[in-house]
Amino acid sequence: MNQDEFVQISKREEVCPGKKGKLDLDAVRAEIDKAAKHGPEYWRSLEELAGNPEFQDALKREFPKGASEWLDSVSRRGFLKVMGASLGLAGMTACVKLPNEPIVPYVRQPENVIPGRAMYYATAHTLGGYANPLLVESHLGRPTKIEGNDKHHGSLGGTDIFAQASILGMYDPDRSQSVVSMGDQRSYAAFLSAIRGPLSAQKALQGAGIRILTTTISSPTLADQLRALLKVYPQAKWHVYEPVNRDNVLEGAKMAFGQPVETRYDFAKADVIVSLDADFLYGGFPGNVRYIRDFASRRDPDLGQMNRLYVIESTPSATGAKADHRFPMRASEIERFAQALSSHLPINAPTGGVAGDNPGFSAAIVQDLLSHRGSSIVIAGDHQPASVHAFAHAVNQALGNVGKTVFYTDPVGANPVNQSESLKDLASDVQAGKVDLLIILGGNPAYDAPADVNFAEVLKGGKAQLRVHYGLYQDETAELCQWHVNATHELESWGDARAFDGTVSIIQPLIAPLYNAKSPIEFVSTLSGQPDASGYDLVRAYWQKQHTGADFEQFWRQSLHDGWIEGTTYQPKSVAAKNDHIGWKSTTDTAIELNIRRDPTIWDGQFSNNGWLQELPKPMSKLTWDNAVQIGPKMAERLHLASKDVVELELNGKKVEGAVWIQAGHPDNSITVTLGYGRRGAGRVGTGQGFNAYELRTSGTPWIASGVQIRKTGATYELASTQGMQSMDTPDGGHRPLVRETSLEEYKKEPGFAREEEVPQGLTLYPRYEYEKEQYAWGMAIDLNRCTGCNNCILACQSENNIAVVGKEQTLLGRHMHWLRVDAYYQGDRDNPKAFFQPVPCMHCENAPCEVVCPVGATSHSSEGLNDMVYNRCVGTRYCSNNCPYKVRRFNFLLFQDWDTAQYKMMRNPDVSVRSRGVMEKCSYCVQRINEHRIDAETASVREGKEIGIGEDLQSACQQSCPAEAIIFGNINDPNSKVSQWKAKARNYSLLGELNTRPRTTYLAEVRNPNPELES
Amino acid sequence: MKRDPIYGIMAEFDSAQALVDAARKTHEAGYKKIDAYSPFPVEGLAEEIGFHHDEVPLVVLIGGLIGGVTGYLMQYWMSAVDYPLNIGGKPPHSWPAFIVITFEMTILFAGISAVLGMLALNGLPMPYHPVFNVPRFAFASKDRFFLIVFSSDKKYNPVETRRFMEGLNPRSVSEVPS
Amino acid sequence: MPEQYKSTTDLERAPVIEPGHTFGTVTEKISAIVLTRPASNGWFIGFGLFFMLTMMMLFAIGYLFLKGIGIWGVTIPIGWGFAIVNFVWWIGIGHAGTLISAILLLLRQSWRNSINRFAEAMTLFAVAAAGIFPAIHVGRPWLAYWLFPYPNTMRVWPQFRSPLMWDVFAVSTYATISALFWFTGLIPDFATLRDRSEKRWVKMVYGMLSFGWRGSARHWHRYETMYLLLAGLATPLVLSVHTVVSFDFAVGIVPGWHTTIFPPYFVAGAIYSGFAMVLMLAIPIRKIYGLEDFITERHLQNSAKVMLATGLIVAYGYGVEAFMGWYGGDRYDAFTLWNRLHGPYAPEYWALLICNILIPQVLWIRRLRTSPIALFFISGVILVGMWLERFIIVVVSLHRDFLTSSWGMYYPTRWDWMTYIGTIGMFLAAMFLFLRLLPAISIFEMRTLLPEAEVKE
Amino acid sequence: MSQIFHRSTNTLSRATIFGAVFIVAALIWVGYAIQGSPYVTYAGVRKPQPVPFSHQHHVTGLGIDCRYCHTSVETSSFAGIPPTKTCMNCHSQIWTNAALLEPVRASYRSGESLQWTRVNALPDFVFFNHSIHVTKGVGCNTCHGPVDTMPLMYQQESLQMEWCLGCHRDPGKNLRPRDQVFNMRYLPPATGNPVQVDGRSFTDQDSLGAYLITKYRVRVGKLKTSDGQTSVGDITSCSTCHR
Repeated sequence: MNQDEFVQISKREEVCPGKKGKLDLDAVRAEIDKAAKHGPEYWRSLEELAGNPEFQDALKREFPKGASEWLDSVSRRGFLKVMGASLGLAGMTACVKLPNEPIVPYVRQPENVIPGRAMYYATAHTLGGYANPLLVESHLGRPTKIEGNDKHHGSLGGTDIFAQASILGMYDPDRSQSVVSMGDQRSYAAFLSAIRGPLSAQKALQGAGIRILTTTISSPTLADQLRALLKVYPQAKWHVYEPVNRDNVLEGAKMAFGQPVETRYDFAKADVIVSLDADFLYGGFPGNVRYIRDFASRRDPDLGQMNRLYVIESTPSATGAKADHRFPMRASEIERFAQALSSHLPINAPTGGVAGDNPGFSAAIVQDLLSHRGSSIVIAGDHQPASVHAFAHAVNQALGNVGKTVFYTDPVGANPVNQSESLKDLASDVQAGKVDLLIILGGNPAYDAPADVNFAEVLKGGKAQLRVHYGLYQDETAELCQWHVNATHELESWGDARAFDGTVSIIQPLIAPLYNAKSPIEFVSTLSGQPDASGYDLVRAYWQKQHTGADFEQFWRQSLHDGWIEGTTYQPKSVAAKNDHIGWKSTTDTAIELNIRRDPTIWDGQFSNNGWLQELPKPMSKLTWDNAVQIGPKMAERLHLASKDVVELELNGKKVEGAVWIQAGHPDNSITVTLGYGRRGAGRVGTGQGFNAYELRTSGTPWIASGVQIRKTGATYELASTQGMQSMDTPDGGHRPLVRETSLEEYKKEPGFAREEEVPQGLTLYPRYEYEKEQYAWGMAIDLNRCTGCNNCILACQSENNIAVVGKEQTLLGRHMHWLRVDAYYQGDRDNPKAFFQPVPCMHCENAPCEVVCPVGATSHSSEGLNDMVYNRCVGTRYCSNNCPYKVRRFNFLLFQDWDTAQYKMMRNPDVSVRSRGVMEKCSYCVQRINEHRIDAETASVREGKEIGIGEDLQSACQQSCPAEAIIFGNINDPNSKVSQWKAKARNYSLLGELNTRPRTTYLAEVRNPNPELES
Repeated sequence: MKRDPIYGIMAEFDSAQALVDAARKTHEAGYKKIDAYSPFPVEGLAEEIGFHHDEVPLVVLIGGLIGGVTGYLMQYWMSAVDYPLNIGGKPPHSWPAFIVITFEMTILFAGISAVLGMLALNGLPMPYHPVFNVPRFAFASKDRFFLIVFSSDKKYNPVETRRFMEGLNPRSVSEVPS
Repeated sequence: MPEQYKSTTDLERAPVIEPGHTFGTVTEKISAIVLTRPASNGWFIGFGLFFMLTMMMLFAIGYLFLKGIGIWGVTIPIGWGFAIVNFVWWIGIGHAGTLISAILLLLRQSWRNSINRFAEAMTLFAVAAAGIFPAIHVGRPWLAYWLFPYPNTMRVWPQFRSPLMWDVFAVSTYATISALFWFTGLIPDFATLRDRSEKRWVKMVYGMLSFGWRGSARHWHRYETMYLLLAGLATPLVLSVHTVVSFDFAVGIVPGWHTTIFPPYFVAGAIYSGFAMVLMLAIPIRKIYGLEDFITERHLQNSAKVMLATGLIVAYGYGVEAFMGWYGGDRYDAFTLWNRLHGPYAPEYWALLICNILIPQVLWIRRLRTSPIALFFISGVILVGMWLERFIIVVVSLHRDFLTSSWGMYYPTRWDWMTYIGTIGMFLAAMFLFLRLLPAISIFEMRTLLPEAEVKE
Repeated sequence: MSQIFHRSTNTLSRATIFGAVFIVAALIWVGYAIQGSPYVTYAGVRKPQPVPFSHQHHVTGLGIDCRYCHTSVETSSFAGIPPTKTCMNCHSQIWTNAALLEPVRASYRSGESLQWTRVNALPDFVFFNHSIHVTKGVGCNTCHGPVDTMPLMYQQESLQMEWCLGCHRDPGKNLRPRDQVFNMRYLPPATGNPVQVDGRSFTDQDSLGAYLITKYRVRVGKLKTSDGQTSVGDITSCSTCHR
């Protein structure tokens, strides 16, 4: 986006969509009715309706639908709807009479709103308290797409899947739409009067009976409010709990430094990285977006020195896949491994009598670390015990990394307590009847509390007289509270939050709340007796207090405009690690261990009603819609288990059943399950998917439990993986060089190793098109070395191109619709294979096999070499897909798009057709973006009378979202464009080039940097 | 114009051989406007009544040529002239790809013109025809063979001709009212 | 046609028509089936059953239009499933008719005269059954007419480089020509029926259909020229149709499709299955309607021989495919071969080899060649085999192509089966009607086989 | 055997066969005609509007420029429909209590939008951009017709694909100097009516079009093969309008 849009942003609150033109509600209703009746003709005209506060009333009627509907597309609509839909299909053809289409202008058009043009606003999304700085694309007040804030050093343009998918969460029709008490809808006023009494009663008791349970909070404003509240009620307590918490990190820091500190890394400066079960290259890890960028910047064999990554891990992860050396190891043994290392490293840590065994490779690692003092990082995973973290701190200090690659700052969380302890205390207080008023501010403890705490029972017990739940959904916890107050989504509310490095971002609304709701800040302020204060005023007021300098207005606009507040970044503090305090607890335990992990796509369950994330393939297994019992191949063989066998897991009395997934590279004698599934109250998408691993989780062993028993039930359960086969070796013993890889030395010797001999031009009866004579020829290059399989590109594409979610049944049949997929391949020893990621969009072949076979010319080449797909010409023979060697074409076998739900209509990108039943679709290289940039460039050049070309600021959605900068798109006719430079590299190769398809999308082969000492 | 009340004189035979011989005799006797009817194609019968070549092959040839040319030009105009699209890097005028349809169109047109040509030249359909007035003619489609001399023949004379035909020892001779 | 005439006296081979028949008997016997003989209960039961199946097909198609192609088993990567398999299978069957009437006519194989009529009818109905599938298998069937070049306000035209377009033209041409061929063949027999029938309205119907045919020598002359030319045109046509169908695959780049051997061995396969279907129909018909005099052992024998020959060509096709897969050294073709032999669909492939290559070899034995029962069952086996062949080509090639990451499996749904079985029902129901309403054997051509038809110059 | 049919059946039956050919041809033609007819395209159809707004009065009578109401026509894909405020700018002064304008005032009072019926509507899969056309010298009335003489707005052209292609294949015939784009009275150059651009004067559209195509960088290039065949040009590529 260009500068003047930023100027607009700086006048943000005046264009707050909530204040935008109002529409006649009946008109809106009429719109929706028509839209529902007539299908697609209308949805784009909704653009004129967007941002209208009354819209919500119209939305209510769409809801709720049966939970099954989303999952089974065949039965999702009744007869009439289907007819309506096919009418819609008719709308996709030119040969039908267009019905009259209403057009609804503003009454008073806000200044600097240009209908038909997108605007971008800076805001943030929080996960586990950590802010993820964003820019949100908005069409007339409808947020439609989420991108990283390229000016923010915590993002640099990239972002993570959870932030991107949050837009679907915002439009989720299953969100709680009103205050609810004992099952009936109530007004917020009713809630206020209901709570006034208890609060005043507590005044006298100094709030001794008040307990507030929040999730991890980094919002300065909110924290300030809560502290203020605690001043009013000194005896009240503020508890914090989130299932995916960083207690171990905190304890580790305390163990090492005696105080809670946040650890920050600079991977750009690290030559050697040793990860002890830390998945720092995947969404959710604090700072992962920036870390991926820094890490990737050191993976280019042609630029400077490549870094070397050792990963010692239990559950195979995206980080492990990128490792130069990956050592599978049961999570519970990693502590002992660290212990073993410590005796070889210059730290006087107590070795605590290591039970000897000291894997051969450790020596090499130690050597590598020692020879990279000050330029290495040892990083420990969140679920590793405190001692491992303490060990990491000790090593980093001993190697002089602190201050160079490792930094310590104040904790980002406003209330850094041990969360499982905190929840336990709360539970016991309730049981002891000490709690009169329990306010649960976000979170879903009734579902995700540890099994031994069993918070659901605690709530059911009714010992806490008045229970209030504030949240986005009427979930399992809401059911057990007398009052549920519906929350605003972050995209609807004012707020603030800290990024991993402490930098504060102001969260600003992109749209007025769809359903009348309060933001957390507004909610808390009602508790402290100001029910009418607006979130905007509260946040602004807080920062006015903080701001010392003059001209607050300027400062405020600047902060909103940039997306962060200058000078809030935490400065590194110098702390000394007390090595001798490392309290090793390592045991030699040979029982089967159970690893409990956050889910790579739906996290702890808070995203389980998000169709995009449910259908997003998990990075390593490519599973969708389910969690699974992951075990290693060895173990599967020993227990005679195959994927999809249902097994029963038993851990101290608790039992759950789940389907087995055999995960290559998973250590033996170890099981991994992920959290977030088996929800009862998620909504129509998430309810009933998978099994609930919280059943097995205790506060004592939240991540790694020992002594789990596994029993085969004899039943089987379908698991929907989007990838056919995860090996490049075919069953007949052949090998297909799809991902090409070599080691750094080999690469130095033979840079062109990946280039298969090009098929000569002349091998055809036909003359060839001279694209080089055009001004532009679009092409893409993907650097497999940089790609960390973070899945961002998939979601970016889904959001940009209005790609439908199809549900589990359809995914099982292989009908998922992702235009861009990330294939994961495993090579070599199944117990410790090399893993590769390969993003596969449409290759836009110059000799496109798909085009030749289309009988109606629905797919053809543009003069700039785009492989255009014209949905409205497609009759759906599917011949093109059959003839596509890359299988990147997707077909609407059924009516996958939701033509009816008003929320989804608002969410869609108005620049991309919404495809309907029976048409083929595929990656278009984001042609809508190309056209937009072209039109701007051309109008500019005509007006200014000089040639102005399309610059590098034209980015495809996948490229834009990629934190690793692994995808480059641009004009290959311009020798100076980045994509041309990449394609000129020696390791550039075409996938299946031998077919002479002449793909425009090419790959940069993977080069790894193994330790020569370990190569043998 | 007023029609002659008698359409012709018809003799009935009960074998193909008899018909052929009779036809030859009649034709040699100088009757030119005659015709013979049989329940199946009798070899050489047409020649005996002085009918040697038909024009069906010519019609088929022309039809086929038209079909082929139309087929190719249609494809050329649609893909290379009216809206030339770049299909998978193949040029607008990809002649090798156009051959199949050209061939099929040739066959189609040729076949249709063969049938229509035959019908037209035979003057079919003609559900009404004077010969059907003869009751015995119903057997012309089973196992009887007929020879007719049309009243429009120059040499035709109701009495003479009838006597002549009886001389061919047919099964029966009858006048065909028109 | 003296040589055929001789052949009837030749004791070595069975005659094409049993001795003792006259023009009259031939005419009566055949036209009686249509005119006088009452329809048996068996006919009604059979027709009723197959009519129900047709209705089932229509129901399946209706539901398909309502919900979309997704109710079938097709998916990515297997974009084509039963629909195309059945299409190719039916089209193949639809080859025998024209082949018998046209090619055998040119080769002066007069024994064809007694079976060409219903072979042609069978062709028509088979092509009709085949034609259903391309129309309904597209994602938006209500737009299928876009495959025809017609003037439109979009100013866009079909894409003639696509084999599917070639198909459209080939199949519709084939349907038209075979229909004409069949109908013109019927004209003289309509005249016979017109003259034999009692009821006036029946007379009128047949009268109209006969175009007022009166058997004039001139007409016969032109008629025979036309018939011969049509045969001459139909011969390259019938060969081209399955060639073009094979292009649908041969032009694609999918390993297992991209093969130059396809055209010949598709054509051979078509004739193979076509004759199998002819026998499966002829054997019961001659029994039920007592036409053993006209459809004699000779016909069964010859058909069996044709099947044996084409079967061997097909076998050769498989051989070459396998050999090239191995010898060509292309890693994808090599894998396709492996996958057929050992992959998840290996049972189907082995079954195909047994049905199409192994079992038909028994036709070397003369006794089996002449035994109707044996032939009936062998034909059945061949029809199954040929269906499997198309299944292997379409599905098994697609389900594992270039990128291992996008391999998949294909599972037909009940809707696939209902549609398929439905078309068989429709085909047989049409045959039943045909037997009752039209002469199942060409009467006038049978007459020419009788000794009396002979004239000396 | 007696005659089954009357003499006339002969002529009748032949006529039927012969006629069938023409009947089929006629059917195709009718279908095509209906597709292009106003019944389908709405060309020339006046649609019901909440207020009988007269472009003739406002443009010709009062001489208001298009851009006064359609503000974003030069900067956005969407030309823009005036907010009620724009109407009230004047109508708060004049015709303040004309019954006709009550809906407008009501909207302004209540803050509820007027709901117009779109006149020039395209299907959702067609992406038209006003700014680029206006910038490259396509006049408003080239597509919208003589709006200045329309008491009630209607759609001038068919807006069907063949119509769009007509210009995209040969833009020259519709281009005019940029300063004339919003001139409703603009007349194409002719002898006696020269059009001035950059001091040069043109007396025929061909030369003017040719000149403007280069001046305004209209992309009419065709993609060539090495043997000189041409395929679709830049602005007739599918993705120009379909995404």
